[in-house]
Amino acid sequence: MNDLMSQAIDLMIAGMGFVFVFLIILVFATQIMSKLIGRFAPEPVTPKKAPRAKPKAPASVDPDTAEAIKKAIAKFRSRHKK
Amino acid sequence: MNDLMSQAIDLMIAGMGFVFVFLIILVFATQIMSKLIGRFAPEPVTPKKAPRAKPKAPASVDPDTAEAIKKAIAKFRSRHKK
Amino acid sequence: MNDLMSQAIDLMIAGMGFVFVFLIILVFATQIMSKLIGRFAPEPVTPKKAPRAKPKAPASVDPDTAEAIKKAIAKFRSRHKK
Amino acid sequence: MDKLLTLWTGSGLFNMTAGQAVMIAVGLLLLYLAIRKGFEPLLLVPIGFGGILANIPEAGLALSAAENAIHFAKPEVLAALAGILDVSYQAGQAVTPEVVEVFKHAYKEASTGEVSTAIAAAQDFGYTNGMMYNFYQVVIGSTVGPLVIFMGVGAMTDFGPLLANPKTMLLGAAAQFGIFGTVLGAALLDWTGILDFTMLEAAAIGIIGGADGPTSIYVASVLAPQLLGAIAVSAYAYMAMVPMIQPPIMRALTTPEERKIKMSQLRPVSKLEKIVFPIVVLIAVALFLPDAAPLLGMFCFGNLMRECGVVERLSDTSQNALINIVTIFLGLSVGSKLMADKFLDAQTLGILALGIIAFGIGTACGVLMAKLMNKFTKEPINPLIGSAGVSAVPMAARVSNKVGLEANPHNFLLMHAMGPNVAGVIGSAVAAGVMIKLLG
Amino acid sequence: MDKLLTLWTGSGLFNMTAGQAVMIAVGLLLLYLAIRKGFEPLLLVPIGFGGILANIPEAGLALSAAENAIHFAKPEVLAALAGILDVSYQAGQAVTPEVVEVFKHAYKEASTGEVSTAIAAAQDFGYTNGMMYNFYQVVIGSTVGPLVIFMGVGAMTDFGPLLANPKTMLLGAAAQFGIFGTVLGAALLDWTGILDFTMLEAAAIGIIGGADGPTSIYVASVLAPQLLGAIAVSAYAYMAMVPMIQPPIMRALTTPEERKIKMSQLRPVSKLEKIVFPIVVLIAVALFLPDAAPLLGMFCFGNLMRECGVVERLSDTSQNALINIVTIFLGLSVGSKLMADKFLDAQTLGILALGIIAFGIGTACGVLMAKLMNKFTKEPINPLIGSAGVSAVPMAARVSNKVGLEANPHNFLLMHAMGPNVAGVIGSAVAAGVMIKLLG
Amino acid sequence: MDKLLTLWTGSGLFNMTAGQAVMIAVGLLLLYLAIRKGFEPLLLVPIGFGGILANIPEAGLALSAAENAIHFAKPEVLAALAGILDVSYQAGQAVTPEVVEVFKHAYKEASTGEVSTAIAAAQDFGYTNGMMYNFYQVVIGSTVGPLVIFMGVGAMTDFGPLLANPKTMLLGAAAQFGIFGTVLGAALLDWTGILDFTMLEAAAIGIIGGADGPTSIYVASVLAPQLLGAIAVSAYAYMAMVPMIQPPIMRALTTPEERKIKMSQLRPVSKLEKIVFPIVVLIAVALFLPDAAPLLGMFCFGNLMRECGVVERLSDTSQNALINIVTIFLGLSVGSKLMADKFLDAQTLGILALGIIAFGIGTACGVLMAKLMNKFTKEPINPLIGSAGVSAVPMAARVSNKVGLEANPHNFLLMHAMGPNVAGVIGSAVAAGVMIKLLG
Ligand code: NA
Ligand code: NA
Ligand code: NA
Repeated sequence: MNDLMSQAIDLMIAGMGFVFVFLIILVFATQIMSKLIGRFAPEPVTPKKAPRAKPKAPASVDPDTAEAIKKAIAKFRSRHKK
Repeated sequence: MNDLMSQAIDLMIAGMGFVFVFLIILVFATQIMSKLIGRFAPEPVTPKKAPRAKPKAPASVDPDTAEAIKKAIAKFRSRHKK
Repeated sequence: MNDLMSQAIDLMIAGMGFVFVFLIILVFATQIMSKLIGRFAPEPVTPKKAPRAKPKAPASVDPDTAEAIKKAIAKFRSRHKK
Repeated sequence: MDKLLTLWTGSGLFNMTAGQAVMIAVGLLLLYLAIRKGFEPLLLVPIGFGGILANIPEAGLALSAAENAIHFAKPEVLAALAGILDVSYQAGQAVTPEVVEVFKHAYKEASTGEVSTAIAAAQDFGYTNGMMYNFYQVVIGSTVGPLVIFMGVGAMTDFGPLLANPKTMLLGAAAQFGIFGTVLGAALLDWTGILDFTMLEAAAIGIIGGADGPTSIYVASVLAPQLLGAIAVSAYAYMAMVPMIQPPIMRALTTPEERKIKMSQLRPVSKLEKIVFPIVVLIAVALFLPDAAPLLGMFCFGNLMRECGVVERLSDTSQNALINIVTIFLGLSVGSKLMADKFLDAQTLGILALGIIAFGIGTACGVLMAKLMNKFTKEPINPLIGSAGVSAVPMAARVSNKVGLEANPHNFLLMHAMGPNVAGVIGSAVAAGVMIKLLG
Repeated sequence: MDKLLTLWTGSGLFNMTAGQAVMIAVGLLLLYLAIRKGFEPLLLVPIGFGGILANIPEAGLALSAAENAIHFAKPEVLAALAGILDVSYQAGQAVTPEVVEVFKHAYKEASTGEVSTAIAAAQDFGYTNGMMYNFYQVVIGSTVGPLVIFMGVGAMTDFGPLLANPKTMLLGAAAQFGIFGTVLGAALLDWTGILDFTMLEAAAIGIIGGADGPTSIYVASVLAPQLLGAIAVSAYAYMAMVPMIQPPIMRALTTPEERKIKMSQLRPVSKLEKIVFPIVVLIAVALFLPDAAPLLGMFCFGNLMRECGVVERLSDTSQNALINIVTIFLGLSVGSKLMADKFLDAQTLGILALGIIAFGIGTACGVLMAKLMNKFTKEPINPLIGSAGVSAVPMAARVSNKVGLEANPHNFLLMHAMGPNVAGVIGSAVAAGVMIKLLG
Repeated sequence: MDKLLTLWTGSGLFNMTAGQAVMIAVGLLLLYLAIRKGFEPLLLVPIGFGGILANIPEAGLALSAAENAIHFAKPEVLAALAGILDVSYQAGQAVTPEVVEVFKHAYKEASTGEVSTAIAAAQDFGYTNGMMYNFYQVVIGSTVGPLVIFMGVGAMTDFGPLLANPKTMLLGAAAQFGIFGTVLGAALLDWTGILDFTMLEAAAIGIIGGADGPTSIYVASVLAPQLLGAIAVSAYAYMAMVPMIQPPIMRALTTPEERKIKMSQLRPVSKLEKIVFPIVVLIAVALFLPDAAPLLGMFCFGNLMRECGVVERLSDTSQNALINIVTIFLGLSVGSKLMADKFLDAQTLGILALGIIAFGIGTACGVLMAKLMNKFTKEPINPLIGSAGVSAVPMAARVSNKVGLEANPHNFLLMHAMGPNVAGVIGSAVAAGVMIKLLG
């Protein structure tokens, strides 16, 4: 086994070890954080199905509204023609 | 009184003097400008209550419109269900 | 005729020659491309009157829709007042 | 095992200094004030977060490659830097804390050419400029950040109320006493031996009294970059506290009758006047104070784009995408100056104390000037609009309106206060130009 | 008093030269044309404003730190710069206007390395690069500004009409005679001794005939940066005047019958053709004219983003926020080249005169080429669409349509003219590549 | 004639090498995959197009001024560069291909200072940095591009599902085996003599397993910039292929019963928890792994802007205009590394092979970890959500959902899979920090 191999194994052990240690700490820190907030600053909950990425610029009118508007236009036009 | 103090006093005199001179000149320049424009290029006035900062990008639909649309949707849906 | 003149004439001959050669090649390449696509990948056509530059960010609601909305608002308000 | 040890000895927990811990707490406090208390969040969120980033031990995010190399102090690297920075250090010599201090000091004193040579040498050894060091150099070191923000502010400013009543510009002039009075205050602290300030530092601190974020950052970056962090934090924090700072001063200096004064309605202003005004300001700057040209030039350019009506695309972009992008990086860059060794200093306390005095003096002088003007003008001026001359647009104008409504619930001063309010922006920029001219 | 004197001797009124006053007036004229007359306001508002800023006396906004240091000419600073710029000046020597001229000339002739060393040295004495000097270096000096604008233009361009009738590309080729004819004109002026031009300058002036802003700025910045201001102003001004310049030429070269020619309706073009076309252009560039690769590469990239349908986010941004941001700084940067000593020169008058000739020749050759093609093709071509080959998108195509409607109120040429119109953009970029290849 | 010859001998057709032709074909293939097959088009369209641009013969768009000067190899220019790069070449000496190779090699080995001196010297002879070389230096060389993208990704990420069930973070940890397993794979290829890799290269290749574009580009640019092109292409291509790569592995490692496991509904998460979480992550980074601070710092900053609710302007801009602008130039910059001499190498094949192995290992370890956790926790965990730990947000979470629906059409796993999915982003950034710490 050459030097590169042993280095790669060392890196794997150190790396995976550290990734797990870090994320386990983060799990605990997060749980503690949530408990503290639940106890000292309980809040009205946010709806949990918030979409992951909602770029707001292009958003203009939601599909439902658009549909309704189109119906309204159609109706308006048909009336107007009469 | 040390050197820094006397420098600061000098700076205050020069600075406030200059600020006033500059803004007084600007007051006169502005008044002359307004008079010249009023005489040689009178224009239909703009509404003076223009909001100070109106970022246009996010603006999509004004509240009134939105309200109307919502009513329209509600109506459309209630009809649709029947 | 000085050196600059003869250089300018040279540049004109080389330049216009090259511009024509390049664009003639491009005419043929484009025609071949269109024919190949027409034969091997015919597609439903796009409407050819697409506007040249249509910045999409500010676009919110098309004029037709806007008109309909305004009518809707007017109607909604007049009903509401009653 | 060896590698795990490297990770541990390189960790923040192992290396954190008390100063860094305190500064991280300061960053968290700024985030709290911004998010929960609504203190100028657009700037204080990035500044607070940037302050935390700048104080992460060993990460060196706010340091140049050369400073990082000096921090890690490998003998062969120091030997390479010694020649460039003119430090007497030989390759084999032991690396004591004193030696590192000598290098740090030599780096601070080095010329522009030496600094870039030292950075290139450190890069050859694998050190890199910290992310936030780069942000600072590009956004603030080049002065482009505050200027672009100022352009955006110009594109958001409506000079209509000022044009309808140009005399109120004098209120914006009087409020600049806050700036120069504070310079005097800093000099006084120095004279009494409480704190040490140079003239440049005193002037940079004074600009807090301008109550204008980009102007403060611009002036501080030119005159005293080492104080930029404290000055910017102080400026934005007190701007957010204007509704608390100003009303008592305003009430103390006015009688209830004065506060009830109704002002005559503003005349309508034509579109052409609004288009020509920024050009008039620009020409006045060109004729009388070229040193205010970068700040007021960009401000007037933004305003002209807004008013001229033919470049709406550009005006919109400078009010939205562009100003937002620059704000993000400007905030982080200011945060990079919240490093423990620069911020945790008695000077910072002095700056915070002087900052609130600056706002107080500015407010008082604005109100007193309005009272003075009232004696000479036919049309009545409500002295409450004088306090809006400190700028802090549009907060100070709203404060004038609110205090006015307390005295008379039918007296709306908002539009009248907007005149001195935007005049205060011009006034501060003029004051900044004077200080840069005389000291820069 | 001393300080007030400093303010006065540093003011614009005290220092303004006649040239600067004239240039400020030129800047105001450009603003007037842009705002009141609608002359390409997106560029001419920033250019005009930038021109005023660049000519504010003593502010040195368009100068580098070293140029500012030379302007203020302190003996110790000049002594430091003398070694770098290889000027024979000794520390004690008197600073006469001649000495300053020698330094200015040496700076202009200095190599890239010497310039950056000189700037670093000047910065150590407290001088800074002017705001607009920085803008110019970043936006135009790096060539990135015009290229990003060209990418945005590509993202706004619909090649549909050209793909429906690719032969009209030849009209876009013929109109480039405007470019090379103008080079010949400049050479003629030089030969006759009326003005002095080098070959590089003649070529840079010729590109005005391309009737394409970013292409003109790109070529001028590469071949003759000292003329950039005059060339860009000339290009944008004449583009705005296309509706005045072209119609008389178009009418003179065509009979009423020719102007009434109806063209057969354009065939529909498939989405895939539109996607593949920019790639075909790119490959043609790669095979035949690598020197046009930056310009046409970015143009095709923008167009591919537009047409491919899977990166709408990027296409939108390059048509809006990005192009707007770059336009603001590009305009200011061009304005930085409107300095008195560079612009107020007989050359500028020559450039303005040659510019209008360039547009005229291009228009005429486009129309004549269309008449020539009409003799060889089955499908009739209305010669009025030939004039659109100069580009000036979409103004020139609208002019073709308008003149056509005068002859026959039911003959809409707009879509037919869009083909040569966008071909003209490609043609100019090819011509630019040839000139850079042969002269650059 | 002479000039036409210059045009012909300078054309692409005359100069194209086989390698360049192949690379242009590769660029076209990437465009095809992006546009027709929908492979991560936001990145692969610019990368593919950039790859074509970088391989245009003679244009030298991806080369520095010095590299372009060496390519054209004029004796007087080489003589000037010889002194700077420490090559023994005399002014009169014949320019053989070997000599050019010597210069190329010397340039590659030169120090930062020598490189900038060589570029300045080449610029004095009229050579310029290629457009894409500039893009690369500014966007990737400075590391700012990937970091800004990561900030935008942070602003688009909802940590709600992760906060509702923090234990799933361990799945995001386990999936990082893909990274380190691949490093081992690269070392194995080196050991068996199939390919040559250094440790830095092996680590940079491993990061493909992180399934995160900006992280991969950041790490590759720090550890092995010469492999950046192949690594980025590999990372984005396999991310697009996640719906093909993962399902077979997921099915092979789970029983139908396991795939049917219903998970209990996620608890609602309060707004304050979402605000505090990025700060908790930041502090953990500060305490335990400062080297991950740039990546995770910017990520957390973006997320804090999103959640804090008081800087919506900034959050919107970082999710739209800013990330789009940076994406365009990041893609082109990555494309600049697709040059024939760097990409057409057996190493690239190795990287492509190792990349898919990386994704496979990551997926498998995530699933196995979920099965393991299922034995120790009360609440049931569907092992299918383990595969989402590789990140590739949100594709991998959708794959978990889809495979789950196959087993039980009423079992929606999407929200449960989003937890490990975003944890995978943090995990990869931590792994990146470890690798940079130990090797960088
Ligand atoms: Na102010
Ligand atoms: Na053209
Ligand atoms: Na990952």
